[in-house]
Amino acid sequence: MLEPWIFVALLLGVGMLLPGVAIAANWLLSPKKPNAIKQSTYECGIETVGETYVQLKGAYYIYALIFVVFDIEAVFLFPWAVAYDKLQLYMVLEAVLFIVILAAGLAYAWRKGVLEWV
Amino acid sequence: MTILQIIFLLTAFLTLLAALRVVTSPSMVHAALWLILALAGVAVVFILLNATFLAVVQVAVYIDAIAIMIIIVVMLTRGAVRGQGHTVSKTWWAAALSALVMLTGLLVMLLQAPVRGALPPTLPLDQEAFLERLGQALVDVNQYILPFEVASVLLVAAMVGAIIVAWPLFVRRGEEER
Amino acid sequence: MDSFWIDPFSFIGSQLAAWLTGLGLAENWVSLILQLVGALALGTAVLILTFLLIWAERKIVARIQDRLGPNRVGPYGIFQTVADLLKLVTKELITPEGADLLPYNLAPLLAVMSVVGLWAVIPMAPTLLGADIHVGVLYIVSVGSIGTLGILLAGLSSNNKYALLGAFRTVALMISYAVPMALALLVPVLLAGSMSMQEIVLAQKGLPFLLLAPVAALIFFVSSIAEVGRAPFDLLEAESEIVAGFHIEYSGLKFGMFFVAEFLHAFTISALTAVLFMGGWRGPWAEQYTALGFLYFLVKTSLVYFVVIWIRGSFPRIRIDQMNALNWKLITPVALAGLVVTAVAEKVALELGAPRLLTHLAGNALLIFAAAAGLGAYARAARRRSELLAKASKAEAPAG
Amino acid sequence: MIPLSWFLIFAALLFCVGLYGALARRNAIAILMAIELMLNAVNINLVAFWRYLGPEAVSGQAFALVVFAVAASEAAVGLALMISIYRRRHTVAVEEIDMMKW
Repeated sequence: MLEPWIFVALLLGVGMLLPGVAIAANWLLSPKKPNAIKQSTYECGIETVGETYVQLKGAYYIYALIFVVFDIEAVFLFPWAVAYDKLQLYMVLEAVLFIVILAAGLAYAWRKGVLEWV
Repeated sequence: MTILQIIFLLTAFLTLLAALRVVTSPSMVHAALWLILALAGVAVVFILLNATFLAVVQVAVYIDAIAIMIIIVVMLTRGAVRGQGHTVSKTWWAAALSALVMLTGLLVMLLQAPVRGALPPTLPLDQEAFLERLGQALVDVNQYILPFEVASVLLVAAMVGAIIVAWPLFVRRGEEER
Repeated sequence: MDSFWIDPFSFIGSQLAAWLTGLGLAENWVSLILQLVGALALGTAVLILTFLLIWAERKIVARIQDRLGPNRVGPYGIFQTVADLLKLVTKELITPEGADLLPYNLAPLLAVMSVVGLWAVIPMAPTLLGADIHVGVLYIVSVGSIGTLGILLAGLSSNNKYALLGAFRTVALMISYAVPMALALLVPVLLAGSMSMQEIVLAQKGLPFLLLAPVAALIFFVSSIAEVGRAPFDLLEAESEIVAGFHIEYSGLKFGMFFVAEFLHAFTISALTAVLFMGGWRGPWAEQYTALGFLYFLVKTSLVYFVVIWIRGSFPRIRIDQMNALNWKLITPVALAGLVVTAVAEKVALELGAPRLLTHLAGNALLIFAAAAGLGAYARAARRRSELLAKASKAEAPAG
Repeated sequence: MIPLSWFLIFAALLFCVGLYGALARRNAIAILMAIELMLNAVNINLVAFWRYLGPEAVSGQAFALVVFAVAASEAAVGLALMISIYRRRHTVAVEEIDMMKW
């Protein structure tokens, strides 16, 4: 039952391990001469001013929000799509209604001007 | 002790450790990163429970979507509580006490439950067929059609509400800056 | 037992299993070791493949731009990437001051892991498939997005403004384009009635989904190119705007790992397009001769990969607001409508007995027509607005 | 084979850790994170009962799916409120959000 998942876990582990080994080899082979200038923040030679965590614009939150909503929508629709062959017509139309309600949400965001990149 | 039990104990230990770091870490960014580890641990627990669909959903919804949204908001409100020294409120001991009382109550209840030592029955269906049934149940008028449609209304309501709450302020602020 | 030439993969597997059992190991240990060997082989193979991909891409882009491309190291410069790797390996690993060490070092590993992890569910031949999990498509959606997390970690932990800004731009665009991607992935699931990748390939007997749902295939292809961040969607590393984006503070192989992840991801989305919409290993006699199926898979994937490179060589980089508008105002609504069209068309074809291919094609044609009409109206409105603005500013100009 | 009680104890522990965080943290976003932990603990319980008591019924997984939707909506609206409060008052510490306190 869980056998394929063992392979998935192993492959994910290998996916971490191989780059880890490569970086370790790099660490062994490379020179290690740190100094203050080298390690300072890189901004094309200009002195860094102020703190790193600059104020970001709030629009990023809106994109994350819409993504979350549509992600959940997709998650709800995947079992429906798997069962598609066994569904009657009205069941398909219910899912269409589900999609239309979410599309209305997207249309609202569009009308509101949220989707403009400012 | 079987290999499954060892995997479960390891996962549970790591998840609880990460969860403790979530509620104690002074840095919000670190707390969010520990939250991701805890959520991944819960996904592994779902796999151990043979709920593989929910495990993948856990990663898709929580780690890819909600955690990223939380990190973005942490960055938007950065430094809000910094410099005041305390990550917990003055009455943290009361919180710890109520959590302990809750835990004791839950454990006492668990020990009296008749099913506590139950072992998993063999799965009656293969997972593919089960998923098909879940999909049918979600749109069947006699089963879960109401939660299914209400979920979409809820999501749209949350989206519209969040935009109304958060959006006008960005616009007004932009005008002020200009 | 199959002979080597018909099914090399099962042959090697069963030989190895027989040898391990001969050593006196218990059965579940044998299967565990086999899986470990398989995972190591697959992971190593795709990472080594990256060398070839980087060389191929440089060579093809050079030809498009009327250059020669790498031609010094080895025949046709094929070992150029190896030379580059050797150079990177001897570079100092610089950790910027104020960096958050754990996430800083974890980020490149996560980026590679999310791409290598995708290969667990890609069926490369009838018998060559890492793990036939029944939620394969959703697994692709979720694991593919972990790369976003790697980028976010890199940006947050580098202690650099440009890295932070680059990471947030990237994440905003990547999560935006993940929406139409997930919606387009629902279409093959719906047509095949299964989320298992192998089932989807099997369901494309005679009729690849590319013909049944061309719009969904196009949307999946475009949005995954954007997800990878290839040109023309490579704003995340727009040198002219944000220096280099999220990996500005990385050096040596830590930087190299982001590079590897990007190139491998481009090839992986080609493989996914080939599997989900072009029938994967399907072709004449593929079922009898597994090796032939693997060859079909490679040919189809390379074809799609060539198109990816071709697009990169041909299109200029688009602006970030255009990229954003393209997603939310065109691709996502069309993806939603495409899902509805496919769902209804399939049911109509099943219930009324209408010819399947024709119904789907008619639905898709209608969709394309509606999208084009909407696009035209949008363009006309935009032009009218800009003309009004120009008139207004001209009216003001003489006074000043 | 793992007995049911292990999962239940694990879920109880996770829930109580989340409860402590939700009650004790000052930062409202940290409280939201703690609530996510609690919702996860609930989901573990739902799925564990599904697996051990009725694996042929879909209700456990269907409920868990609805919990996902609710968790996402809760996080979305909660975080929007945090952003709004931060813009107005430059704080997300819960004790300082006391305009409505009499």
